[in-house]
Amino acid sequence: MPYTEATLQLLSTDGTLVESDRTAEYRALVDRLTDDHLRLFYREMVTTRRFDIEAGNLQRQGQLALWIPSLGQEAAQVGSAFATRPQDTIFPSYREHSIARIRGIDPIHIIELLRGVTNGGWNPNDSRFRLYTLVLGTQTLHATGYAMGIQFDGKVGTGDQSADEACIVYFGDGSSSEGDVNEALVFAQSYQTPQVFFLQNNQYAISVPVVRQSRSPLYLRGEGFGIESYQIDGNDVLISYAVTRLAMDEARAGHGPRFIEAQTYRLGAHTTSDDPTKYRESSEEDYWKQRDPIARFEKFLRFRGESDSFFEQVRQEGEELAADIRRKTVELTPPPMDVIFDHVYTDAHPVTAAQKKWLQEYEASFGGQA
Amino acid sequence: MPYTEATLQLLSTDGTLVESDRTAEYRALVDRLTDDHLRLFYREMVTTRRFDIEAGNLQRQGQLALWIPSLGQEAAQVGSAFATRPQDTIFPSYREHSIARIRGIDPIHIIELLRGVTNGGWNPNDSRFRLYTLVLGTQTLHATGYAMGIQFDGKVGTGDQSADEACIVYFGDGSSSEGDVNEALVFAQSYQTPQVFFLQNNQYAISVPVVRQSRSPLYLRGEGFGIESYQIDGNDVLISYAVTRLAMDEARAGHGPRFIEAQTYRLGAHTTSDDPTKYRESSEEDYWKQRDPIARFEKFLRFRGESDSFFEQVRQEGEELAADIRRKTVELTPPPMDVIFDHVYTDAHPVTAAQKKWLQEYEASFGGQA
Amino acid sequence: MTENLSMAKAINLGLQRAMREDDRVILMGEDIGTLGGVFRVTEGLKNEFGENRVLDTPLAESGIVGTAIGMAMRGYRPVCEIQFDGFVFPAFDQIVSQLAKQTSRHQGTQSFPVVIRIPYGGHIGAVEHHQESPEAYFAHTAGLRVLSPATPSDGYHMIRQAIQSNDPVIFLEPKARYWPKGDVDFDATPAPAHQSRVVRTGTDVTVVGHGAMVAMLLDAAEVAAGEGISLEVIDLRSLSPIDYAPIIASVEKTGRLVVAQEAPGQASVGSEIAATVAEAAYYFLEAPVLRVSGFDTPFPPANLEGTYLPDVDRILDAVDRARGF
Amino acid sequence: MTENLSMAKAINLGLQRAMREDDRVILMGEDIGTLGGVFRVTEGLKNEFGENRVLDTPLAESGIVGTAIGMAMRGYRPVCEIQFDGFVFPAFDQIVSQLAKQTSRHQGTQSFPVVIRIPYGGHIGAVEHHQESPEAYFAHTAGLRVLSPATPSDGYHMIRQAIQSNDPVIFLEPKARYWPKGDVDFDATPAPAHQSRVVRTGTDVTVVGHGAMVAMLLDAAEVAAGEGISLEVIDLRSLSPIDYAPIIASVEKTGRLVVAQEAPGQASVGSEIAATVAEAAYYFLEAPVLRVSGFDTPFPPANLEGTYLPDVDRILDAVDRARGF
Ligand SMILES: Cc1ncc(C[n+]2csc(CCOP(=O)(O)OP(=O)(O)O)c2C)c(N)n1
Ligand SMILES: Cc1ncc(C[n+]2csc(CCOP(=O)(O)OP(=O)(O)O)c2C)c(N)n1
Ligand SMILES: [Mg+2]
Ligand SMILES: [Mg+2]
Repeated sequence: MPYTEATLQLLSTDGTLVESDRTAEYRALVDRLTDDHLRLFYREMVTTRRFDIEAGNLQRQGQLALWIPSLGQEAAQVGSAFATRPQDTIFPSYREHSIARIRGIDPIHIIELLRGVTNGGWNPNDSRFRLYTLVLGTQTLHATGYAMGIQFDGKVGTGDQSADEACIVYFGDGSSSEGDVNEALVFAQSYQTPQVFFLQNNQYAISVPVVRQSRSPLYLRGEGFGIESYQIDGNDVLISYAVTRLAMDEARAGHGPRFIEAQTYRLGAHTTSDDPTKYRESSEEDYWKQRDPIARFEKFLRFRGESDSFFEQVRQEGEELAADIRRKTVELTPPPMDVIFDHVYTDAHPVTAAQKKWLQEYEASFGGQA
Repeated sequence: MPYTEATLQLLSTDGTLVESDRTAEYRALVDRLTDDHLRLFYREMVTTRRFDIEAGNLQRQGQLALWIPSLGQEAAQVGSAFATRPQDTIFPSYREHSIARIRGIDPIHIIELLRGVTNGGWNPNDSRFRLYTLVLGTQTLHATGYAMGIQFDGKVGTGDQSADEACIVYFGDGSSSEGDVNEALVFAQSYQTPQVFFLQNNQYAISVPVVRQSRSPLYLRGEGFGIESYQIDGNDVLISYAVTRLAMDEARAGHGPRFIEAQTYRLGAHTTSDDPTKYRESSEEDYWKQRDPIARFEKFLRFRGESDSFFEQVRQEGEELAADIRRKTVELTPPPMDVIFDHVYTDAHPVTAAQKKWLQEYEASFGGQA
Repeated sequence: MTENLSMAKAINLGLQRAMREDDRVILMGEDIGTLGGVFRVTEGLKNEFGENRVLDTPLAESGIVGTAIGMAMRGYRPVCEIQFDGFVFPAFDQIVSQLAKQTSRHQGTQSFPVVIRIPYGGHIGAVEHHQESPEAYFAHTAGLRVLSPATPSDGYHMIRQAIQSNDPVIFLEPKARYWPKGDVDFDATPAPAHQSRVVRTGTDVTVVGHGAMVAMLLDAAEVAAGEGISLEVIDLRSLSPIDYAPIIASVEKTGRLVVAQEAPGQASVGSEIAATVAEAAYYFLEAPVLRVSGFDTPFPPANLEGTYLPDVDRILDAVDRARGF
Repeated sequence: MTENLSMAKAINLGLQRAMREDDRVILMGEDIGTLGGVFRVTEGLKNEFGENRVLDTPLAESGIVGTAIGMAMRGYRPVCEIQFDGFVFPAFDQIVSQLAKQTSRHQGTQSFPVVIRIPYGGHIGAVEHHQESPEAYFAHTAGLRVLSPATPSDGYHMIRQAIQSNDPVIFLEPKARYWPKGDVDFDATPAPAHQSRVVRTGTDVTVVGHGAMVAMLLDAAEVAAGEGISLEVIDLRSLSPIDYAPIIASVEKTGRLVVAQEAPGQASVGSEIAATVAEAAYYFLEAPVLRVSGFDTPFPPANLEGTYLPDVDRILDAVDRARGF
């Protein structure tokens, strides 16, 4: 089982808070959250899941080439995302849909990426949510370099947490084996960058179980690089929030990088191209379904007295989001062909200019026949 | 200071044996060594150092393009090399001259490499000492793959240590930052390969002190990957022998990989192109000179009653080796131009064949004019 | 025996036969075991040969190729799968600095029969890094052989030849051709893998290409034939070395050559062919060698791949221009 | 002000000036700080600018380029040093899949002004991996610019232009030309970096090359002149994009072109030039474009580099062959 002695947890599977000395400082942070905060956590998890399901449907209906669901990983993502401050920069992998939304990105832009309309999708300097990165692990180095830039700017450790910055980078259990991730840990520890490494251990890299990447817990990897590391129950939105919150505060304060391994589970397929029945047992899926991050948090909120109408309202929001996405998706049009050439370089470039011109003239030459 | 609480040592700087519970099992191994063994350790260290000095001289006299000295690292190398069995395979970096000699390679072949006569130098299948590798860290993956091959062959964990095999790979503190080394650790732990990672931490990667690679001890890196790891006093030939010996035995027995960090020091320049006064203090060099692996072991042998005539004999052997190398070096001739083309491919290849023929005819066309 | 198969299945059977014939053949890669690979090319092989011969590796491409090199040193013949074209670059150092140079470095004491299979090329509407054609990088690298089958039959036979080769082989599998079926004669004696092949004879213009481009060239030849233009189509099959004899023989007849490829044109395999044929067939060419390539840009979003990749029209446009000289 | 300097010193001063003018310029690499780089190109800069602007990095090339990309995202202009040509490949994925594609991926929202300096090429008698010419890999990669100065003056000005460029630049420094001195006019207005340049006019045959090959071509021209043959020598300066106008203008005059490079010939920059000029100057060429390259083999042991690398004789042999058509 993925949970170890070291796994930090605040919210048990049945939705009750777990008391423990080891988690007292995290509990204190959570106790400071208002009802509105907690509702927000819930709302983001639920609406993202609804969005995810809709996107999967759209794919099956031929509207998308592919969909990459985040189903099951909502707590790890939503909790950690809310732990960042607006000035912090987020480097996602390719599954952090809820975080994109939290950072104000209309998820239609994610749809655009997976529909093949764009290779980017949004302005990462506006949202401080960088672009999705498909070559596994490469973004960890970008995050480290960015964090070094924060240091050059003197925006770390000034004592003013509202001005200081840090960044957080997401990657998977499979990706942790890539050389780049390890080099990012080396650089981060060497330069003591203001940065959190957030490993979503969803137990699989496509079909390959995490044990193939490592027979020992992955949070120890961070320790080995001399980085303070934590293993958390990634299906507990509260611990994800609290541990990330403290780690980001430490990073911002100039105390160097932190590493968090969130134990979670990819409840669905790797992508819509994937068939998980080929490589995993339904008993395992059942085990994890009982640990569903949303169900657990809903129980918690209900214990706290949250009303049916709230849950109904959130459900409704999810439906609206899904409808909105569906409408926007079918309205999407292919990009103009200039996208091939424009912005390949920032400065003028003779080859792309000439090829763009050639293509325009070539296409125009069909004008009469079309 | 590079030594930590964890550093294993048997022989103190003053040449006396250190008693400690923690090192008892290593001490037992050393106690089993005969006088002849110990003399061999000494002989290999001294003659290699003499060879190293001669090669440096040859470089200064224009006989070599470059020399890469192993000065100061003899104990780490000689001790660990004698810990292997003949059936084990050694993957060197580019500084393991004593190990090459122990594996029966005439060091003139190393000279050939650094003179630019060859890119290889010996038949690694004869010596089970693989070729020097200049792209840092890449050999760690080759060693892991080789060790996987040992597993496929069923030559591990049969209970017969005289038939089972393992391999050992050498790399530096700087190289430990390369992605490849970390991927090698991932594969090794994942497949539980029969293999020892031997990190010679000589405190520098050319001019860069090890603290730039890691602020925390490097043996912990191995631990983080779930590999049992040791830090040893790399200037103590006895602990190098003993810890490696046990680690190799464990590997051969099928108990998976081991990781050894040997704290040592590059007493001279990185290569003959390098000027260490640019980046390090003489006080630091003095500190390490007092920890010279050879002086220490000589004291130990003298305490044990080794006679002057032995030391004189070894000195003499060193002189002979130096003279032999000098003579062979000046006799070296450039390789035939066929070396450019032959063996680029194993099977026949039209392009190299045609280019070889072209060059032969082209060179022949100057025949009349020369 | 002859069967009508997809190339994916043909390569699967080629791998299976190679593994049955030689137990030193080891498959390794991401998701190739239990899952059978994301394109199912290794389906069933782990079941037949076990996890010591079909390795689901950790997720690290340099690790895959680097350990394969070590296995070759131990006498094995590893066949690595890189999941998609765009993911071969983390392994580039091990391929270029190690695999490609090892044989020469060892001067006859050790061979490196490592095959690296890479599904490549466009036409599948996929996201970034999943539609690239990286062959130029490998064709430029001495010490490698580079093959690309265009048909199920070549898929079956050439993967076996690649595995039998004692040299490192980059084996580029055109994704767009994984599923169309074709006849595979399992008992045929295949042509040597490095030979290019005339797949349609013609008299007016020679057109050459490889991988998925071959089917496109054949389509173009069909359209051209309707317009009374006769194209001779050559399937390169081997991108390094390139077998120029049939190309030059063809150009001696047609006087005109168009080279088509999906990869960006600059410093590419297409450049190499154009330069070499312009020199070798200097007295026969009646027009410059024209090249049709992907544009010199990153592979665009999938919606634009039809515009980015050479198609029948762009090939025929070049044919027309060649005829215009 | 004009000074007589080595290229190593000229680039050093170019870096210094760039860093003084723009404090977002950051140098990073192995041994570039305290030591000043193994070729001393960054000597003194850490002293002047401090360790936050001249970074001795951990020993990891992918890490260097990957973090440089992140710094660029933060608005910095990193200049990375790769210690030797043969050690750029561990960074290849970050260069090809990330750096080269980021600008396009960002569609105008972010520039990537990252310079990667690489000492390259042979003639220094060094061990394996220290004498290579990897330019084809970069010239093939859309999204990169590739520059190579051949003189101290270009060293000084082109490194500044590379840093000023808002695009990723692979800056190839010919090691063989690090030490010969030449005049550098610090106040001159340099030609745009992407322009090729006629460095010796002639009438019989055009010869083009880059980096260390330019001096070789000039030597060849001198020898040829003694034999009554007039060579026009062109220094490419930019390998991507290539500025063909002066080359084609020259070929229109001479009718003959020889392209020389140290790199292996297959699918190389030389192939690209030969193919393009054969097409663009079709009506003017009186002979095929001939290429003189390193052989298609790994770089041999240093004792054989004189045989491996194109030299004056091999260039003149090609010139003779071109004239023979
Ligand atoms: C360098 C690289 N290799 C392979 C792939 C293909 N691939 C895409 S996702 C994936 C599995 C990733 O697993 P993990 O890092 O655990 O992330 P998860 O998908 O589980 O979130 C693979 C192999 C890739 N995108 N990049
Ligand atoms: C991939 C790579 N990058 C850079 C170099 C250049 N280089 C040669 S030795 C060296 C330092 C190596 O340091 P370390 O690993 O500690 O080994 P040591 O030389 O100290 O034995 C460097 C940077 C190289 N050979 N390979
Ligand atoms: Mg995963
Ligand atoms: Mg070192």
